[in-house]
Amino acid sequence: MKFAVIVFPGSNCDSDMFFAIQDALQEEVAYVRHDETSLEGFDGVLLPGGFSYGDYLRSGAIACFSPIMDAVKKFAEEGKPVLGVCNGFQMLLELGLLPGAMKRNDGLKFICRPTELKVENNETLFTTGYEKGEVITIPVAHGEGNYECDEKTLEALEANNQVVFRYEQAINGSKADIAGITNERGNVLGMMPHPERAVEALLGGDDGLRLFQSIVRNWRESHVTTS
Amino acid sequence: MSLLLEPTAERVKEEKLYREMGLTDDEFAMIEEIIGRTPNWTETGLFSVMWSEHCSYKNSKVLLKKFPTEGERVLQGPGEGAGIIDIGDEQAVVFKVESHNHPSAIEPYQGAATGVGGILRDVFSMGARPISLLNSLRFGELTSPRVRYLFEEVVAGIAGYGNCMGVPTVGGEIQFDPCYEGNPLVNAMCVGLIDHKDIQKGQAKGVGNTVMYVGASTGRDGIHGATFASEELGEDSDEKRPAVQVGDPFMEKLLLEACLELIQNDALVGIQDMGAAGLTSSSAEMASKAGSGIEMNLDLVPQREQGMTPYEMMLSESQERMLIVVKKGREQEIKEIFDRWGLLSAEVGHVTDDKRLRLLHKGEVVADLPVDALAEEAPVYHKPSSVPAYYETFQQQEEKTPVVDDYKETLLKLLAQPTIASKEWVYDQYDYMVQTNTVVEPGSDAAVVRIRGTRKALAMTTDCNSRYLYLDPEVGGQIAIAEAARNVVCSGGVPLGLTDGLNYGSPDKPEIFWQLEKSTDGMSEACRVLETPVIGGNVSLYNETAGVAIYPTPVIGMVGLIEDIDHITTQGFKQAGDVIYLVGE
Amino acid sequence: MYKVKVYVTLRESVLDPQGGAVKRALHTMEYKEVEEVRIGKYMELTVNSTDNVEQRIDEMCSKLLANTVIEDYRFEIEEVVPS
Amino acid sequence: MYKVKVYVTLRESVLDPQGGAVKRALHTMEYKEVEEVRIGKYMELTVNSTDNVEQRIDEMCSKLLANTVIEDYRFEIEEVVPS
Ligand SMILES: Nc1ncnc2c1ncn2[C@@H]1O[C@H](COP(=O)(O)OP(=O)(O)O)[C@@H](O)[C@H]1O
Repeated sequence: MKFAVIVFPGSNCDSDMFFAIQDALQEEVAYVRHDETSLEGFDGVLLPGGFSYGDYLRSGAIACFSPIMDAVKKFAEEGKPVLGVCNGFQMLLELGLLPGAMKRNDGLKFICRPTELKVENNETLFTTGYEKGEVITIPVAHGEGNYECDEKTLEALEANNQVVFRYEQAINGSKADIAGITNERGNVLGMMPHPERAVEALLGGDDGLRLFQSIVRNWRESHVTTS
Repeated sequence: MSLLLEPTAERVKEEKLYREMGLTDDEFAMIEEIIGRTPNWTETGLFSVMWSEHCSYKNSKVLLKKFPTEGERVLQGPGEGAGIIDIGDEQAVVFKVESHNHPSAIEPYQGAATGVGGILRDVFSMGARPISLLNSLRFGELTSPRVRYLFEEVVAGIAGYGNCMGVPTVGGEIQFDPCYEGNPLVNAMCVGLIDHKDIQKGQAKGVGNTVMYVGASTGRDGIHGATFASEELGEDSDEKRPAVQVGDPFMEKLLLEACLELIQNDALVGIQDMGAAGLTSSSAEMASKAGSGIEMNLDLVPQREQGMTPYEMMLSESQERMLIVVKKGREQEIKEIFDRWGLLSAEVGHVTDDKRLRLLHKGEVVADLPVDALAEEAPVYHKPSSVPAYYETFQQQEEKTPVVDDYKETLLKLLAQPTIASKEWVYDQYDYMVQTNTVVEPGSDAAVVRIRGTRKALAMTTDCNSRYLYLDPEVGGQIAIAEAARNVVCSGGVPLGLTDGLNYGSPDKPEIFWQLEKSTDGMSEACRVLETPVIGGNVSLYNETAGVAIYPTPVIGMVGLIEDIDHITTQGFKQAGDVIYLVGE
Repeated sequence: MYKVKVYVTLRESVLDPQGGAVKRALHTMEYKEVEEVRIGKYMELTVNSTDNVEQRIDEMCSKLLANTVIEDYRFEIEEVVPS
Repeated sequence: MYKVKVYVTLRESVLDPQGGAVKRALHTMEYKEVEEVRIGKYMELTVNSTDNVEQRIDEMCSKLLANTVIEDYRFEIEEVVPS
């Protein structure tokens, strides 16, 4: 399986994502610059964390107008896996590929710490490697992770099982403690915690690795059956 | 200070306008003698910043000479943007500490943020990729609202800049004491990793080569920041501030990536960050180090504001800028690199052989000065020193052992001291994990960052107990070094070398100069004994408010090598039943 | 030449963490009369154009300057005669 | 009851990195007519008071709402009749 890590001006978790795929997951991965226009040949797209365009105006807002984004949208529409982490999640919201918006953390401060998450849905192509209800530890590092949406949207998210991860403890004011959601179809996941930072015991834990392994396993299965 | 009203050379001299820029009568006379005429307004400005303590170390040079700066592994000692130490396998570690005390007292968020930005540029202008940041902070007591404001904003500023850059802030230290009430200390340290082949120098070599300006455009920010940093904070500090520099970490992130790409191009001859004293120090120092001269046309300098004078352009401290020298004829290639990163680049001048810094503006020569006089020939002072009365009194006091009745209560009281209490509130705001190499996080003795692709790791720490230094500068200086070394050793590392940030009061007072002398004696001695060379540092003097100096605060930033990640040790007790040893005296 | 002032505010139904914090701070400073604080953005654009100014500004706002999922915007356009 | 609108803007010679980034983004979106963007804050305060409204708002601005080292502020006070 071949992953694309999209690099925007100001991305800074791009190489962390790259190494997680290359070294821990041991799959193929390449950087794709924001000013490219094609995702030909890739099987999965990763929107990394960081501060694209300095997070000026609103996190992830300016990045949405990058040339590569048309290809990302198309990729998502084709049902292929797209994962946005932190700033990548913010971009998915700004792009409208996921519902809702991000506000500043309710404590108004940046927070960086390992965080416990509950796996709410283990039937997405990103989470089959987890148990339903399992509590995993994945670090967060963000200043704007306070998820906001209206009641109707929230009801729909819950009804369709689109809430994939929830914080065990409220950390940033996020509505319904939402840490990660998918689109209706289930092929686009946005999450604030950084699974790519949790792929090695040396760095404090590897609970994030199973997320990437799930993507690969599900991709292989669907490609064995279709071919 | 607008162009129309710019005073003539005669007025600068007769009305002693140079004094406002921080030059003394004697220094002005020296300048006249060196250049054989009276300097004009712009030229006086160039001298005033280059001869400030911040750039020239005129008061501290005699002391810095004492430090051992050599060692088998030292590839670059003091003298460049940052020092470099070999760690084997054709790799090296680059590090330096820098102070941003005065700007942080005025505008704590931006002061701290631009302090981080400056030290990052010092490191990546050497060709290194920054792999971690540390800091050392001093504030008054948290009971004062102003101090709480400074504390919160400084921490937010450090986080704001470092997090956006994607360089983990892995360590630091904080002390609260009334002596820092009006004059907080904000020292930032950056550690970078470099391949030997990529090491760059800030030199303007090769007559005819092109001088290029890259990065952000120039505005009227922080004009006279370097002189400001070398003066005591007074009542009128508020008025003295011109435009406070505002950092743009996003721009710096692009500059970092562009510069690291640039160093792989053999058209690059030299590169230097425009730090304090901006264009002036970068151009004069690059030429002086190479034994060459530079001619620049200021009309070509990218400007953010209209009608900037040569004086303003040369002294601006706008952030996120670099001066580079490239081989003649290769400018286009270089420009393309910066274009791709969405950054400005402009050809502003060329290297000459006459060892002069010549500046043109609107078709006229507005400054023409010998570069060595600017960069090297600043006066060196050996200020008088005398033993302070307080020290004599302390020495005569009898030893006293405190009596503790209730150990639990005393322990809890100690732990409740802000200086001792957990600093989680602070480092929770720092992204200490980005780059996914942080093995030991903030909160242990030294932070440990592994070197990807090897078994090695680096241990790093900042330390200084200024109360000890106040009580006995010489012993306190030794203790500061020893503490840093112990922290490195406890983490499994062998100390490689250190950088120091010397924060003191006014050297014009004999008692303060004595503190400087004694503490640097103590530090030098400890460095020699521990075979840990000083590979760079920073001096910040005049840290006083209303005539009262801070405690002598020489911040030590030390880096150690851990040969194998299996050797990493952390602070906490591991399991019940383990034996506890007390080692040492 | 036009000077455009753009006001971006959080929708009424959306909780404003920053506004809440500022209100609490004002109360500790004894400005108890402050009942509510809402914080938004104020942008000044200098625009050099002739046609469709209003429509184009509206587009800029809805596409980029505001996130209409949680924010409202309004703007004022003033013509400036260069001096 | 008063509704107070506070505008906080960066001082003229102070760098506005945010405004610069937004301007560049608008240019890539083909809104080339935008020559400058400066981004500030817009706050709405609801104040329940009788005396000294103007003076007290001015104090709040200079002490908390604006950072006068790098920012300027101005405000408008409107009386609202509770309905
Ligand atoms: N306290 C110090 N101890 C050792 N070296 C120092 C100290 N202060 C300054 N230096 C060294 O002197 C050299 C000249 O500094 P300079 O280039 O003026 O630095 P800066 O980047 O602070 O402007 C630097 O290499 C710096 O590391």
